[in-house]
Amino acid sequence: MRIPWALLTLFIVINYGLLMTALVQKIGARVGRRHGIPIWQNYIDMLKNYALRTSITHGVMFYLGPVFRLSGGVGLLLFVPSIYGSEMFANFSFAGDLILALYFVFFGTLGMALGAAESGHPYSAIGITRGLSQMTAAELPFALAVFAVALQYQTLSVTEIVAAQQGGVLHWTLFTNPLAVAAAMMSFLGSMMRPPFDVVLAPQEIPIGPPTEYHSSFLAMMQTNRALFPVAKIVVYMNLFFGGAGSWPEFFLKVFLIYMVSAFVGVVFPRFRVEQSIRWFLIWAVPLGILAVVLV
Amino acid sequence: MQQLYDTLSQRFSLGEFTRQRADLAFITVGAVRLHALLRHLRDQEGFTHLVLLTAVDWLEDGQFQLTYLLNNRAKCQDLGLRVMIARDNASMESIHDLWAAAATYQRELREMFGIDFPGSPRLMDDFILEGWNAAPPYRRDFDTLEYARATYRERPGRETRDPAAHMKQQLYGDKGDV
Amino acid sequence: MFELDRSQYPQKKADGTLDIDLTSGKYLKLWQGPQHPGITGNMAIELTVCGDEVVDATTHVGYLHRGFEKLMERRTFMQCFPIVCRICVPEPDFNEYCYAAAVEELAGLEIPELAHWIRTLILEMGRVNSYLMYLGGQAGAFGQGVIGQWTTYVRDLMLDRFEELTGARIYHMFIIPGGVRDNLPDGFAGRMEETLREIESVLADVDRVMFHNAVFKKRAVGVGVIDTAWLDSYGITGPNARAAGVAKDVRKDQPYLVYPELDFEAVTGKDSDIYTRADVRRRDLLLSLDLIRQILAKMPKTGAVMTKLPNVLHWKIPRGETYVRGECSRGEYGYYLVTDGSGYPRRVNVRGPSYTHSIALFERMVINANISDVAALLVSLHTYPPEIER
Amino acid sequence: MKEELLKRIVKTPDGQEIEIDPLRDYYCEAGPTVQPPAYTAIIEKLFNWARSESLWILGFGTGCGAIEMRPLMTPRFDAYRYGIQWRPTPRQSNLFVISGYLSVKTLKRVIRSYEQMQGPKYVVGLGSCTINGGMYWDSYNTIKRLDDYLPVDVYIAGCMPRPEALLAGFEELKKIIRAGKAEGANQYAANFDWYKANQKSVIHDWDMPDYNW
Repeated sequence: MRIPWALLTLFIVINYGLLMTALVQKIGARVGRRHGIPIWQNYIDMLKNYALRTSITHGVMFYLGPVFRLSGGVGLLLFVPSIYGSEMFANFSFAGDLILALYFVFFGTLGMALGAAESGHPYSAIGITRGLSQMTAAELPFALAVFAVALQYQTLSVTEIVAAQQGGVLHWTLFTNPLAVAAAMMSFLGSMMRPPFDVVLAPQEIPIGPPTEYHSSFLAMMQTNRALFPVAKIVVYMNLFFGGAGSWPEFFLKVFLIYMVSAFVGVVFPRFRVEQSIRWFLIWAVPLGILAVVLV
Repeated sequence: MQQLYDTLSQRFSLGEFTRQRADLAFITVGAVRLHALLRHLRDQEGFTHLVLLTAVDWLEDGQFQLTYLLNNRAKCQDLGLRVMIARDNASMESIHDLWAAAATYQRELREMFGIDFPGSPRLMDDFILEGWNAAPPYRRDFDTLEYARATYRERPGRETRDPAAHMKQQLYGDKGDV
Repeated sequence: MFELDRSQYPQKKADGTLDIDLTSGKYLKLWQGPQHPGITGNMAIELTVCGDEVVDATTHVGYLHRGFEKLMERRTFMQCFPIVCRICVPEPDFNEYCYAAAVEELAGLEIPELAHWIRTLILEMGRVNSYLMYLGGQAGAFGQGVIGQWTTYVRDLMLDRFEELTGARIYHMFIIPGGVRDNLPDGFAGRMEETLREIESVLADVDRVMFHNAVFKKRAVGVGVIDTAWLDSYGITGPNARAAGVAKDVRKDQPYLVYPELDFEAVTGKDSDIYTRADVRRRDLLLSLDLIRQILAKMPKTGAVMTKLPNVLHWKIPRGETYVRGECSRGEYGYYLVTDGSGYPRRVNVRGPSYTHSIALFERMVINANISDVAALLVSLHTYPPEIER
Repeated sequence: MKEELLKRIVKTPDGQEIEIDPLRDYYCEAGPTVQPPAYTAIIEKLFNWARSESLWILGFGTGCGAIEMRPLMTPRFDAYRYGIQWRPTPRQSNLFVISGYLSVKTLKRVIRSYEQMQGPKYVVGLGSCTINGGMYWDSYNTIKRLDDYLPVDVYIAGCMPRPEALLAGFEELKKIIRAGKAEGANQYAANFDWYKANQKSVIHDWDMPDYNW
């Protein structure tokens, strides 16, 4: 009985992700005094890309790149409980799911690296080297924060971590372990591909990095993932640091607010060069993470 | 400017002097003395800025006129040096050792006029045109309209009129009702 | 640990070219452009990179070549007037002014006082447009798209003023040999004042978000330094030279039009990096706004705007040659005009500031830069390809 | 032909010697084929509607018209409202706006970019100079009729066309797409030889394969 419910979760999250990214894009457009795209634009773009008549391939890995990317997003979503306390939307959460989630966060990027490298475009290769080095630096504080949280609650199960945070806002990790949350949120900025950490895509330098060669249904698949993956990642953050969600409305609200953190920072900042961003993570985020682990 | 011309006139055997404006003059120079004169003007007289280097095709005289325009910022003066060279197998000494930017001008002149500047860097690389197989286009004997007609298909329906005849027609007309 | 001095790397051969074996697998040839969003206009840069570092660069131009100088040789002096503005799109008025002034000088025409003022006004308005484009482009090269949205918004307001005055947004065709086409419309000064205020308020935002932004400073400060010794060798003019501390401004050095009657000082910077160049242009933009105010306050309100021209169909200009220059937003813009006594120009040569900036200078300064900075470096020189190849 | 495109023997880092022929090795020889609308009418209609509402423009400013593309994408005109947006790579874009005159040198790059786009793809010719040469009718370096070299869906006249004209042109293109008449890619494939002959008659140094997707 779990599988249909998991599929329902997937369906809800993809639709929510599509609408929310459009909404955030609209908000960004308003900062630039524009009206912005229609809220349903993402659906049309996806449909258009699936409907393209021609497509070319660069080899097997080129096909598999978007598949890996999407499975990274789907896996991350399905092994972490979406709604706390709900039997239906607990997905495939199990005792050690925190470690699996950590792995899935990185999985998509690795798959993308293999696929994009196969396309043979120099900009893809440059984008991947940038992406992997920046991703590694950004993952470090997140991993430290996760260790701190795991130590704090003495468990590796996301469900139990959420359970420990119930009973009022002040029980959230945000307030019980602010250092870990600060480190993790810095890493969050880095992994959302928004300025100042979007040197991986950087249309003005390496248009547009790893997905340069992707088109038609490959691209549509990656668009699906682009709607799904941020939400799935935010679910992990929400569960670990912001007390989880007890119902869908609460889920939507919290995901939107956490997403807005990166959008808010991104809209007014230029981008770091890759070595500058790595240095930024190592100087600001990693010490916070270490401190969080030490202090717990 | 006149003063400058008088002092340099003997040493570099300068030709005709034309005073165009208070701050702009043109001097005709022999091709042999040009490099030395440019170096002198740059190092001694303060004409440090090479404004432009271009050519004029005097087809009737069988000559190219090269114009080196220099600017003296301290005195707010411009000095144009005219060098006449033969049109056939046109060749001129390169000045890229005086101004690094001159190499670009010389590349353009090689491509658009067919003037050779031996020793100038990347002279033979394509600069503006690519796969060009007709005469250098800025020469007077190259007819751009004829070339365009022969190469590119035109869309029918374009009317071209001689401006003078057309205006006459418009103003006075056949019927006199305009 | 990240900023080792690698300026001696790779080795150079005896003739000064880099000793690079492309088949060694150590280097990568990377083309940026012509289809590349980080390139200003339509040009291409061929980079040889080693890791993240550029070791060699070649600029390729000619994608926009229409052969203006040839086309003008087969057009009468008046027929040349509508096509000259098409040489440079973001600031077409300098072509019109330089061409008109050169023709007037050789034909011995005196233009009315009021036309001088209106010409100056138009040139300054064009400069504002061009700088607004630049600010958006510079921020955009660093990935800060919102600045481009704001500046293009106010640029549209300035284009409205242009439209009101000349009837066109981009190609104004207003500065005609012999004067200008028309006087200012009624109430123009008031509407211009509103536009200037709006531009100033947006510039204040830009100042906060762009020039006081830590990330922008981190990317722009100390990057792309132009050595003062290069200035003459590479023919650097305009804001690029002023950012290096040399007050090279044609408006001050060899004043034309009504600049002697206006009160201003050339804007200079001293660090000569991307940040300083952007800052010099921002202050120059503020100066232009001030100059527009001064012009509107000081200019005569009525009078003739055109001098009497001979019959333009049979207009012959005696043999002569001249060079007319102006200070456009990118540097020294000049027209070299040669006439031979016929009804057609013998030769027109356009000296665009980008000619030296984007080829000789850019190829030099991009060496040892990070590939992330290449687009920003090119934008920071404020080059525009059509004036290179015409 | 350029040196790097010639057939040659290359020594790999591990000492092997391999022969490479760039024009054959780096590109596939298969030409374009006509791609029929393979679905039932109603699905094709839905797809055409989606295509018309999601026009991704290739970010390639080929001429001076590119200057009006910026106001188009910014607050005053904001084409994003109509589903129009920039893509920096030809693979992902399906609308090629030829923004003004094309010199022969640019035409070569335009053809390559066009062929790399995935069908169905559309071309909009912007400005009088793409229609009949416009201001540059007697220039030796610009082409006169764009539709000789690429299948054009919509022309927008003017020098230069205002952003309002561009928006109107895009609306017109949307109507054409929705009516299922924007089959430029198929037209290109069907008349491939004719287009190639035209292209090669002006591009004298043809140093690329005939079709380089």
